[in-house]
Amino acid sequence: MSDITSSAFIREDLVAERPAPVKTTGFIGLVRTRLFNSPTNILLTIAGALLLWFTIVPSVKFLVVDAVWSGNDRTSCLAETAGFAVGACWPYIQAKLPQLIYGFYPEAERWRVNLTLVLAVVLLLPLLIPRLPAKGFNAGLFFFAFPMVAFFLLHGGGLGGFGLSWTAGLLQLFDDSIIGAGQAVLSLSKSSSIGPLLWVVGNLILLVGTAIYWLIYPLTWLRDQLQGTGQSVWTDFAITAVVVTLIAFFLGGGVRAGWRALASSIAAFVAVAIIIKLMGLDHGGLPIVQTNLWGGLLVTLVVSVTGIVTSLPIGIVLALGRRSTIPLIRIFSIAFIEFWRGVPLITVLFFATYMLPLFLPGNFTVDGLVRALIGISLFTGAYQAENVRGGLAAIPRGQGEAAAALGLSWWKMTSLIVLPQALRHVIPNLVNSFISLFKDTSLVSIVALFDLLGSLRASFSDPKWSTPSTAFTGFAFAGIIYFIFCFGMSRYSLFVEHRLNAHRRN
Amino acid sequence: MSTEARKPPAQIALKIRRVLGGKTGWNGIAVQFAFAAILGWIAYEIVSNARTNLENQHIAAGFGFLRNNAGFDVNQTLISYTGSDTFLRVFMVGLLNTLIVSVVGIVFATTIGFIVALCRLSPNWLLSRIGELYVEIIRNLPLLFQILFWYLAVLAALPNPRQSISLLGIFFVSNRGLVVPSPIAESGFEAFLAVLALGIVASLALRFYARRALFQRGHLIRIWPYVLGLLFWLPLLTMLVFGPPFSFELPQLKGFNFAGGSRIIPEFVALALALSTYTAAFIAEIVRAGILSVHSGQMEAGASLGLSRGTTLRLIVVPQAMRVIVPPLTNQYLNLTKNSSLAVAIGYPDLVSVFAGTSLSQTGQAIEIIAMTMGVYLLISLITSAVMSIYGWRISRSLGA
Amino acid sequence: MSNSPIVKISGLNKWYGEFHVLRDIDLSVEKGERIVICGPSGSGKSTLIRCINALEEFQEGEIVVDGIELGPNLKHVDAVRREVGMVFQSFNLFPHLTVLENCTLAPIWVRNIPKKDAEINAMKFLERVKIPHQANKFPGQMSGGQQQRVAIARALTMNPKVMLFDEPTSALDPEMVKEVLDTMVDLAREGMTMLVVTHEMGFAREVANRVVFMDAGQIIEANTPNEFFANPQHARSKLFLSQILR
Amino acid sequence: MSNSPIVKISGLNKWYGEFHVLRDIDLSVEKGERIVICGPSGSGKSTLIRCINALEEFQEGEIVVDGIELGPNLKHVDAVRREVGMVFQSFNLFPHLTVLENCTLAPIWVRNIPKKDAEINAMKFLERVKIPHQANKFPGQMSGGQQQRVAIARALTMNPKVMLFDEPTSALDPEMVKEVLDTMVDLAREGMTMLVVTHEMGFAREVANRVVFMDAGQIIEANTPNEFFANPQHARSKLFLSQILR
Amino acid sequence: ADAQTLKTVKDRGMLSCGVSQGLPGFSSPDDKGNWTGLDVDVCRAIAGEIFNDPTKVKFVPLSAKDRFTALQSGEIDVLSRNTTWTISRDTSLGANFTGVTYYDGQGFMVKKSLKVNSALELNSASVCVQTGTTTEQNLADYFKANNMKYEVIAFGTNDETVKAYEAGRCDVFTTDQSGLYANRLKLANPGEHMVLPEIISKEPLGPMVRHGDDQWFDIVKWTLFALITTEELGVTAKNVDEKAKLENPELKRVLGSDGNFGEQLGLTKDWVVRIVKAVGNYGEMFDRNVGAGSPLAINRGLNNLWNKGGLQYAPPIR
Ligand SMILES: Nc1ncnc2c1ncn2[C@@H]1O[C@H](COP(=O)(O)OP(=O)(O)OP(=O)(O)O)[C@@H](O)[C@H]1O
Ligand SMILES: Nc1ncnc2c1ncn2[C@@H]1O[C@H](COP(=O)(O)OP(=O)(O)OP(=O)(O)O)[C@@H](O)[C@H]1O
Ligand SMILES: [Mg+2]
Ligand SMILES: [Mg+2]
Repeated sequence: MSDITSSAFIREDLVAERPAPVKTTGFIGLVRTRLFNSPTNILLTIAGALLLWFTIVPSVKFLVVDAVWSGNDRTSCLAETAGFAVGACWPYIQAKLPQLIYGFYPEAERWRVNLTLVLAVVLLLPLLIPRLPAKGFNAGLFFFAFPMVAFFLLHGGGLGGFGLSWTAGLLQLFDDSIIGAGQAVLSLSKSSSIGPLLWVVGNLILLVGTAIYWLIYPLTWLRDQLQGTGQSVWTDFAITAVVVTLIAFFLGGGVRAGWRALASSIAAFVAVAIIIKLMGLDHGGLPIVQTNLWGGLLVTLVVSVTGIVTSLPIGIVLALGRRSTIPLIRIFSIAFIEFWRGVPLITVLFFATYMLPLFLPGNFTVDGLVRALIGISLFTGAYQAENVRGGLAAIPRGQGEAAAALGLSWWKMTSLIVLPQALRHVIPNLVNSFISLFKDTSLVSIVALFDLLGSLRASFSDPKWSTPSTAFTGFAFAGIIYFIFCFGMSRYSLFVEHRLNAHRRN
Repeated sequence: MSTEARKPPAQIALKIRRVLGGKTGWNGIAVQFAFAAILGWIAYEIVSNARTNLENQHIAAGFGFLRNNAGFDVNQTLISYTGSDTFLRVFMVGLLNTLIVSVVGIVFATTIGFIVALCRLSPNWLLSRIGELYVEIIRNLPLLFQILFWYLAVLAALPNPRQSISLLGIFFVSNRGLVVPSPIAESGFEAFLAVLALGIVASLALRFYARRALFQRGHLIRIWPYVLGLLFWLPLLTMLVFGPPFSFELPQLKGFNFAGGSRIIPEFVALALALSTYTAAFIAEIVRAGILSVHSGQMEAGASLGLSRGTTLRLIVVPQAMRVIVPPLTNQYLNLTKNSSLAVAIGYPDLVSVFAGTSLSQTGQAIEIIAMTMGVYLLISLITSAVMSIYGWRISRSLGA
Repeated sequence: MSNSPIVKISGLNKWYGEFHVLRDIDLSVEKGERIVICGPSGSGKSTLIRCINALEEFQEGEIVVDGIELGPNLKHVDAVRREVGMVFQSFNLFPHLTVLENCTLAPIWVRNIPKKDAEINAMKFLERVKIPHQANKFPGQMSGGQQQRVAIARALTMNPKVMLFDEPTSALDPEMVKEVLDTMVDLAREGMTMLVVTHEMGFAREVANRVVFMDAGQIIEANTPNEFFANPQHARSKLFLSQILR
Repeated sequence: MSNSPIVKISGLNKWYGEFHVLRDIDLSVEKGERIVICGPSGSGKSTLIRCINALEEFQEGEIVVDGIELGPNLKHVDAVRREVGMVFQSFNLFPHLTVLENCTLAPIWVRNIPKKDAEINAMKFLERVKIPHQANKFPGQMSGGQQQRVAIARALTMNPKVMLFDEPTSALDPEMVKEVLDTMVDLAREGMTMLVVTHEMGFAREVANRVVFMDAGQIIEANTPNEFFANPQHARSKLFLSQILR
Repeated sequence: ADAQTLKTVKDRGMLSCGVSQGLPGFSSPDDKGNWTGLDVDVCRAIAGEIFNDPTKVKFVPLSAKDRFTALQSGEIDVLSRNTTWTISRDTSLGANFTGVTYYDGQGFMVKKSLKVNSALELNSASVCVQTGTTTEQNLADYFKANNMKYEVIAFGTNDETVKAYEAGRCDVFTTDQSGLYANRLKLANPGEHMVLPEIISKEPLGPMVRHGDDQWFDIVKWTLFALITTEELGVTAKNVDEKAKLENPELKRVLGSDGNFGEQLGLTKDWVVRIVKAVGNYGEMFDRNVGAGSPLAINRGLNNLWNKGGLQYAPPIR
């Protein structure tokens, strides 16, 4: 050993690496360093092990060891017949499985549900795998084409018209309401002290209404003519296609540069035509299955997927509104967001289910499932708005300035530069919202929609399967399904987060 | 030739335009008008439709119904209530039931949440895995699912009152809930209360004194033995002197149910249990993130100054972690309060259940009742966010950001 | 037409709240002229240049770019921005787009040029800044100098009549400053009209027609570089130069 | 007593898992000695210095600080830490406390000094690092250089016998390096025993009694600064110096 | 908007009918979602007379507390869901009862093992009840009147209430007697439970429609009367075609070959034929769903025709 205290020291031969005197890696290292390295830790380890022992062992015993695997009714799951204390009663799940998945969806039509599910998976998987190309196209298919196809597949029914008829109908509705308002004011004027003023206002509104009526008259006339012909859908479709395509062409830059818009418009319409033809939407489509027959996992998935697809745009619009400099829009967005975030979802569902119809015109009914969907979408939309706002705030100011300096308008800047980056930032938060949305769908069972949990509860009251372990078995089954979906999503969000972070680092 | 700084021109017109229309000026005003028109139109449609619909159906409008007799009973009331009380009273009963289950839920959720967070942060591998398992399982199952599970599955597994499980012969668990002895004040009650209050005040004073002693004279005083004495031994002593402060009315099986004692209904237990375990999983993650957000250098800096581990935690790490923890924690408290409305699924008489549920179907006045219910929740969350933003503002000020 | 200046600023005044940042600025820039703006920090150089591009509004005065008037209430903003390219200190490339996409975005969406043509055009400019082979990388994968050159190429793809540079080299590591300055010198040689805020006096000497010295929100001195560096007139300019030229 | 070294490290070995970070370190530091430790990144400098302060445990060897022994299983940790002050690269000030509170926390809670006295004492040290007027600011309101000087003052308030510095200037902007180094030079002049990990060779030349060069977890060379810089013996030291002195 | 329900129904091509979420004998779905029961048959009868197709009904299962809102909002056209006729419901809810399909009264069910024989022995019991019902209010009145204490546990749906009773959450389950019998079938061991003799209230159950549409009100009301009248006349689903051919003046009036009563209702002349073809007469309906021909096996009792000692009485069709 050289004397280090002397001021000069030079190491002649380097010390070689050698293994540590005690093992600190591998299983033994783990046991030594993280389980039994101090008296307190030993105690904690023992306590933990006991805890696990008393939870895992009974669970496994219930789910597997003591379970009954086959049978036709409750008797096979009773201790008297089985001869031992029965755990899970799996034949009950087997018997109720169709109900838990499809609800009362007619047996002969269930292939439609399966097909929709397959379509969803086929479209969703490539969207989730970051390596695959053509994300934009794929997302377009999933977010726009798929919901329509799924609607006609699941619900059935066909089209009575197309774009033109719809536009005409919508405008007419609007006009009717204006005329209605005018008449209301007129009738008020008879009893009011400011009668003459109201009379003038009422007549003015009526005048506007009548003007609009004549303005849109060609459109409504055309619609009525179309509806008269046998081929209303196709004629309407053709007219709509031509009009929309032309508009796209000229807005896209006309002869100079509009070819891209032209081509994509034509492609979109051809795709729509193929779908209409394939599903026979022009002559009634598939037999209608009313939504009150839907149930089980089907409803859970429909509600959550619709919620996911619709809440994001709502959230984006609200988030942009909240950052707008236009006072009314900002105030409205803030009030809207804070309102939905401040009330429990269940009251929102009550509101949508029982009060929405009171606010709609008398002859206008909205399907029960759709009402719940509206409530859930608005509710989740408000939460998504806050997520998106976080993302927007994280974009440096320079990005917007650079885009402005290049001459991009506010809309283009927002949609091409700001939003893509903002959304990328907040994917984990968005996915977390989706997870809570998926879990929250179970609340629709309180407003008499039979989702997975609702169907499960309904199946509990079947005396044919009433045994002491029925409820536990049902909960175990539904719990596993919920867990698989939610856990899958949360893992996926972690994966995306890691990828994003890795991307940001270099 | 340098120009002096001047005041900016007034540009009043521009400023007005800004206020009215935002950055885009006239365009903004136009957009606003269009937007206001659409909003107005929608509002008009809603009001006029609701009016015609209500008129057609002869539904009475207004809040007059609140003074009518409710005519039904509620099985858990914190204030006295009978079937002949008014709907307003029902509203209060429901609100109080919501608040009590929320408060209990919050207390337990916080406790469990901190414990689970500590487990997850524990150097013990097994314990941190168990914590993780808990969080992952609980977070990924719907709350309603868990409420129903605790209520239906577990309730079904409990015996009826005649065979109830007795703990020490004074607590009884059955499918009617948990029956505990109810305290009845005795002669020593006042003395006991007085001494307890004294103990608490003295402990606080002691803490204050200890701080001062440390800061002014450099005396570090260990106060916990004294506090223990004040809060535990002293009341015990008074009990010996003045006799027991209260006796317990023991529950006894009589007829169908237990007579005497206080009963906690299973709906409450299931709801509070589900709410607190569910929220605890989220709180655990928040606490963990908060503690991890305190840079490890802070702990090291404390250690290198010679501060003990406990002192470093108490004076350095926890205050910093709390800043990160408190805002999302409040959010969770709010969520828990809102989630307590799921009581309606298991028949616990909370606000939504007895007011937006039973009262609504007895009176049919959906608009008023739903509006009142939503309003209450909205009020709670608005007040909370107001308090939170004040808190946030104070923090950012004290950090000098 | 070529007689009239391409950028003409007259009587420009701007306030941030009560703070008078730009005071009575008059400046006109002829076509093909290359102006370097310098001055101490906080003197309002960035603000001036951002006003020309309508990134900031101003309260008094007038800016005319290529015959288009930009008044206090920002009319014709889009028209002006289409004629003016800008390069920022912090690059401000779009991180979610590749280099090529960065350069084709504006031509496609603002000028409605077909994607193919826009890409061919963009590659031309990327070659000019000497990074054509990096076209498919993301900005995050490139060095600062390369990013700034992409930013220059991106501005050029819109065929601006005037280019504005706001301290294009000050966020760069020293090794990279030169590659960016070289690019800018090339650009100047080709006759581009340029307004450059910079402290790189070598660059000013080499390419500027005129050096404008600002302080406290006003133009203190404007002169040819030779005159300005050799013989500053104003006391503040002297002080400033003594600090900056070691 | 003054004969025996104030820090004596012998046969120190440390592993991170399988990785042998510190190998057979022997080093003793006399009272008043100022040692600079340098070496390439990852060579174990920080680890060594953190072992002295018991922030890391080690598997073999012994560290004795002022007669107190610190074995592999970390006995006497508190006693040692009370004698040793440490300054970190990233300051590690407590952000929720004012500068003054940062400096009085440990004296009050560890040494049980009355608050008044602790504050008077702290102000003395804050004056020494030349920021007494900032005493009531929060760390977040100060520049990096000021923060690091507060960190030094904070360590000094405990009257340590040895001060450890782990790259105290490497997280600072160049303008601020000097103010911190000046503070450290002052400290050295006053006779404080110091172990400094740094790459500031100017500082090493000016104040160090000895420069210790580490690589791959071992001390390769230790010598007076003059000798070491003028005439490095070991191949690795030569290579390292050639890189670091331009 | 006054007289539009019939038009709305016709336009929709579907009658929207509110029923209970599952009460055997009155309205309950099987595993495939086919609805059966007395209340269900009323809906089918209405659909039958309008569309001549009893399957054109969309059944909307409603819990007790949602039912009126659903009716008010127009989500359903008729509420046929064991609902008690009371004055407050008739007046303040904006709805009208159209008649009585089943005369009922509230009763109690207990486990036999409790060894209780009368409702008066129920002091301090826990009682499960469905929320938002008259039952809930009757219960309060009854226990108060008899000076007994009790604990009420109220649930949103019938199934939840039964489930809680079965799980032992309460000692007593109370609802209309018909409901007690029906729900007893849902229990795992029906034999272990008994219905107590006391009937504590009058519970006339019947369909409900919205206020303000008299035409629709008439249609539903006279559907019930037609069901009873046909039973009086011995017209059944099997023999209706033969009966229609008979030259009996009353039969001719009722079955539509004489007079235009159907058209006056806004329907077709053969409206009664359509009804009977759809569901049979009241007696058949009763038998099939709750009476002797069903697992419930409830006696006709009060629900017999007026001329057989019961209360079912229909005004003449003329
Ligand atoms: N958004 C703003 N609000 C208020 N004051 C501002 C704003 N932007 C800049 N300023 C102030 O205006 C003055 C001029 O800023 P400007 O950025 O134009 O200076 P500069 O000459 O570019 O300086 P540098 O060389 O540091 O970039 C500075 O005092 C600055 O603090
Ligand atoms: N907690 C740890 N776990 C595992 N390895 C570590 C840990 N901390 C440091 N190391 C490794 O130990 C080696 C020595 O680290 P140390 O920080 O002491 O180096 P250093 O000489 O201070 O380098 P630098 O100049 O970069 O600060 C490095 O290779 C590092 O990767
Ligand atoms: Mg600047
Ligand atoms: Mg280091």
